[in-house]
Amino acid sequence: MITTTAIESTAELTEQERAQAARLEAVWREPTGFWGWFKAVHHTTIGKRYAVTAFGFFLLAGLLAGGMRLQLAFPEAHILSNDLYNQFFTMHGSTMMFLFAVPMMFEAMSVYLVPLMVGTRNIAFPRLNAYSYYLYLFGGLMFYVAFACNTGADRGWFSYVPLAGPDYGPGKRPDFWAQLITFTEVSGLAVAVETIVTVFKLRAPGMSLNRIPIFVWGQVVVAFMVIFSLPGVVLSSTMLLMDRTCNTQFFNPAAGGDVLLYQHLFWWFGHPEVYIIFIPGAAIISTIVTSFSRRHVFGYLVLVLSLVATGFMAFGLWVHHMFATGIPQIAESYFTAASMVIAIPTGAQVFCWIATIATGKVVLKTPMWWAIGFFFVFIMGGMTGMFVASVPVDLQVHDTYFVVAHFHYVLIGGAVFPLFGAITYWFPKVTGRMLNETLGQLTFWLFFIGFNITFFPMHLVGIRGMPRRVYTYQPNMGWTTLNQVESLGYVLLFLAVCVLLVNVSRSLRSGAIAGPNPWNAGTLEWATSSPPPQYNFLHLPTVNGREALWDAAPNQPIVAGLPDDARSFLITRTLDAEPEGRDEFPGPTIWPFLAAVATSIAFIGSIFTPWGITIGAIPVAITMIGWFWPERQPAQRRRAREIWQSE
Amino acid sequence: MRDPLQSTQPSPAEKRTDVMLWVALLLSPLAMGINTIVGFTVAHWTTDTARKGACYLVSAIDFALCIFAFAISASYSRISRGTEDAEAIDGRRAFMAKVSMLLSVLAALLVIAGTIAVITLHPTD
Amino acid sequence: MILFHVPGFRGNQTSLNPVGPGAEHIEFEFALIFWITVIVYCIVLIALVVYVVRRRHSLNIMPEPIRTTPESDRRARHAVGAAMVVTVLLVFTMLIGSFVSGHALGKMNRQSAYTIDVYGHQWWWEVHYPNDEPDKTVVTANEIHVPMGVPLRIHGTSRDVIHSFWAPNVQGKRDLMPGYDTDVMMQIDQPGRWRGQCAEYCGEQHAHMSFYMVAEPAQQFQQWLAQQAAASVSPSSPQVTRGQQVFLSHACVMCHTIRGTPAGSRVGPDLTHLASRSTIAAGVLPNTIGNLGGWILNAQSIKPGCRMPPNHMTGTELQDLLAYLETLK
Amino acid sequence: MAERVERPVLDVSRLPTVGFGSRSITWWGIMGMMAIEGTVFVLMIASYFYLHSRNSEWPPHRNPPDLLWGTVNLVLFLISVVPSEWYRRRARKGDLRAVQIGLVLVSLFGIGNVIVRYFELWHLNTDWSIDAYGSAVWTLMGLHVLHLLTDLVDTIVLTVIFFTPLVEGKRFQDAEENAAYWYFVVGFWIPIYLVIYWAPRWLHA
Repeated sequence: MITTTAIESTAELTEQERAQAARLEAVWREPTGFWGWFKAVHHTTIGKRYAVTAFGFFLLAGLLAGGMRLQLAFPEAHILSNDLYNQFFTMHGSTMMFLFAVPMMFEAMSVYLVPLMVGTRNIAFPRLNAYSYYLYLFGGLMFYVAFACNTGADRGWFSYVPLAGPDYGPGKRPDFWAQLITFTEVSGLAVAVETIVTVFKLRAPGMSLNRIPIFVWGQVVVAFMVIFSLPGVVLSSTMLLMDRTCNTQFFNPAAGGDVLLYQHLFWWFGHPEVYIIFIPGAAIISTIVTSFSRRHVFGYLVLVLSLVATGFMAFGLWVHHMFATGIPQIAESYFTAASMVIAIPTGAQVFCWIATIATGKVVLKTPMWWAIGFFFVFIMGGMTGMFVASVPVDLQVHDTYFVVAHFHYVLIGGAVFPLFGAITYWFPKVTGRMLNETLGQLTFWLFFIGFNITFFPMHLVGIRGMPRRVYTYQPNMGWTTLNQVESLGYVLLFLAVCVLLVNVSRSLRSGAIAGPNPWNAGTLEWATSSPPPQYNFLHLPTVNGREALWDAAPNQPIVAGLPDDARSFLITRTLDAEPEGRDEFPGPTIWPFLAAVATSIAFIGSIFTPWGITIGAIPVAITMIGWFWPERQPAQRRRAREIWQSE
Repeated sequence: MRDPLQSTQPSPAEKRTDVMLWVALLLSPLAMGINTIVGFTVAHWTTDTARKGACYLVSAIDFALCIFAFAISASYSRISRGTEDAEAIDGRRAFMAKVSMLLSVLAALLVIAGTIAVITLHPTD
Repeated sequence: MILFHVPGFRGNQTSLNPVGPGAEHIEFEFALIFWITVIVYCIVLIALVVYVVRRRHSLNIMPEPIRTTPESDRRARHAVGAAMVVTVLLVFTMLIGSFVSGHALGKMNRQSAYTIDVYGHQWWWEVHYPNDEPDKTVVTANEIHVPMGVPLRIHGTSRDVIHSFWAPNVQGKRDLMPGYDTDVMMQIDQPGRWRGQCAEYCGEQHAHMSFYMVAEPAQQFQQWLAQQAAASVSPSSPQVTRGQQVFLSHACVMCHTIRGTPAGSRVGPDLTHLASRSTIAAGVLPNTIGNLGGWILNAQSIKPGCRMPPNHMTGTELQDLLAYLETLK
Repeated sequence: MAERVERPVLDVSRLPTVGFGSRSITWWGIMGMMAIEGTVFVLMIASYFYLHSRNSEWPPHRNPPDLLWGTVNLVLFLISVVPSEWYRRRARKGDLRAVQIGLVLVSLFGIGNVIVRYFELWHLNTDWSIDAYGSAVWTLMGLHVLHLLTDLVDTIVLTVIFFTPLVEGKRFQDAEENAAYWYFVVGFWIPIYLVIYWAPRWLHA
């Protein structure tokens, strides 16, 4: 099928190409105006919205952390009441996990970058993608509106029963928490399906499994983990809500229910969740280390294996959050085994990154600084992970500030450091302008030092016996000085984020123009202009190696023959990405927005009455039917040109 | 070799190879899953009856699965020896075979770790 | 292991100052993991820094990607392979250490152990010393006297939400859960007051839910137990008698027990020997007359959200009540 | 960068636009949904047995659900596979008439299933608010009802579309995938039927 009809494909476009670009532009243009905003379906648009929204929630949760650090800076302080403090830490944890970390590391990154990296024009199921974003947004807004009305969740980000159950969690606070989970899980699951289908079926020809960029591998592994882990929290939060609103008895010991069932289901999701957050981080580090060591990553195979193995093993760790519940030790020890053995693939990744650096040419730009910071912080978190993996040691450190230190090292080290690296790395692609290098390094050093001042003392204060989730402590416990040091560290973290925001807003207006590939990197998103046009690529690319741009043959073929009067795309085979079919993406429409509004009404309604879901299902069904109802003109156009597959 | 950019169908023999590679790849995670989840469930029973036999049986089954996965992937890896794992199609098969070999080693380590726990600990601990 | 006896970890609520075999076994595994991870951490990061410095490229533009030589890749492969072997060995060392200490904790003698029942409440601890003769069962709160050097079987559950019983100098924590009975073995070899605190988030006053384990020689403990088993002393002065009347005629009686009087409710702590305890409100305040008075009048200002309501009484009534409570040694 | 390179073109204009099974991306989407919902079912069944392990009597103080209506529904579900498979195969050939007939038949079966399900719910011999057993039975049942209703609405809407002039290759893909989803609904009824109706009888002994 490769013909020799040659076209020019370098900096300057030919007349013919310019006409093609204009046609694509017309077909792919997102609707404008007020209502246009609600109709947009392109993955770069939705991806940017995910990123901005998630970052907004990150800032909110960061401010809540500031409130907590203020309260804890003095023993028996009354700056926040106990009630407010309990809401603060619950909102902080829930926001960071459900409204920042997963939507940012998985949804935003995956939605924006994966289609570009695999060389296609949109994400699979773009309307579902828009719907998932609105649900996420509405869920987050609902959660914070409830907080503003003094109905903020206050039972911890895990909402254990019976504390959050009908008997000990009066009011509507735990219900809002449970429905936040419902909102975010629907959006997470939708993006997981989109990501898997995009990567399995929409890759550029030639991008066989062994050539998929590691970042994309990471997102696929995460997508599978989301699919198999989120059902755990779907069930636990639904059972919680039903216990509270419909009088079911799942967690009531007096009626044959069981409080540990909740924990099993919650952590079936909760532990993979940690890796859902960390794996994209690791994949970002692989990408940055490759680009800034100027060589193909060392041990591609091992890195992919590590991501895949971590994805599987993450499902064998959930009981290590329940070591103190009195489960028999032999049973718990299987989870000690898994928790420690999972360090082996992670160690393999670290060694491969160091080997890449040791055999490459290291360019110390800001993204690489964040990667180096990641090594210092994340490895420390991994090491303290060995303590919590051991049943006996965990019995001492579990639910103390040692664990708080551990998971902030793991999650900030494993997700926020790579994320800030990713922001500096991909900002030019998304906006077309470079971030300021000096301000970038200032952010890094403020954040790195501030982070360690804030969180390192938590190890010590935890060993000295300070439990988590206490709104205050007594002056004679010997915890005061360490807590004050931690609170001072927060100030540096706060400044670091301020500098980042200044840098972003300055660069958006007056940053240096980036050009298509400012880092001279090898993956496909750098093959198109910055920011990418709505159709992503003028010519769909083909791939000849792991770093598509570095390995491209001088006469690397391009894809032609897709009709440019529709949002066409190419379907390729899962294993070897040979072309196997064509299809069309649906265009912009208001229906996903309306469906998300209807769904939100049903979800929020069910907080107040069990009939919320039942009656709310009717508008949901109507909007869904409207969404899926075929449009006449495109149907006729497609029917006229149909080619059926030969069996 | 088939051209990866052509839309030709893989031959039935190639399809069989790919299916076997998938099987080899997924056997080790299956072993890991059985080790942790079934092992965890059975261990409760071990604690009640003070007999460790069932736990050892789980380990033995898992270990057999790992060896089986390793054997399949090793045999395919031998066929594709000399192929760079960044090449198209045949390279992809070599890649899958190697990943699945390493995965079975990792799964075996997990099974061994679980078995050490059963040996060291007493049911009443 | 000696390193952990640095002054900072000497306190009466730290896991690195063990006073019994349980915490000692755990400290052993803690130290094992500590030394392995510290050494590995240093080596890995020094290697990283050395390579970054050595391979640094000072150009301000991004250089073209390089093709690595098979020779350098082979060397890197050997180095990574060796590092992986060491990693696996170290992981298994820590793993076996963990199982060995787990077994050491598990095999503590259950047969000859002295049993104490602990019940978690929002936000205090109810403590029972069971006796074959039910009327000799001792009930107290938040202060657990135990005989030194004797294996203890702490049997517990929760009366409401999940709590976690944790005195770090003595033993690791154990959750107390509604619907579950749980047993944990411990032993204290050093006399003293070892502080513990609820470690599972249990609501509004999770922060103020501590207790003391008071370890004393066996004989002293038996004396204490005998004294606690007795009913409360009868009022011996008019003021104390009036104080008892205040107790029995106010809301106090709705929640508290004082053995030897009609007050017999189990909602709040047993006050039969209140004055013998050194703190009130689950370790929040020293047990002084002033604190007790403040607590009775408005517990909500000290421990907002706790189950103890504010009590309205005149100054004299309060004086009398306090005088009475002070006699409950 | 100014030099101009001749690049060959990979012409894809002859590739099919209508593909079935793994060639269709919506098929993959449906597989993803099934994986999610299947995991929910599996975890719910696991929760049922977990609760059983925490209760000495099962079902506590009452009779297991009556067998009749559940079994009737099982039979009905299994028979519905026949027309479903028939129209699924015809859809791959683009046989409009067959798909129309098949969709109408399967819609009727679905309505029948819903009616029988109504009687099933009256003969569960428990209530969701009495104890954890009741909650688990009703939740399992509720999950399946939810899927049954979703697929029924989906099938009816598709049936209507197939009688309009909007039919094109994509709709035949939809029809094929609708049948696949129906098999998921039918397939998961078998373990759920066993758990709800037979597990209490076997575990009771």
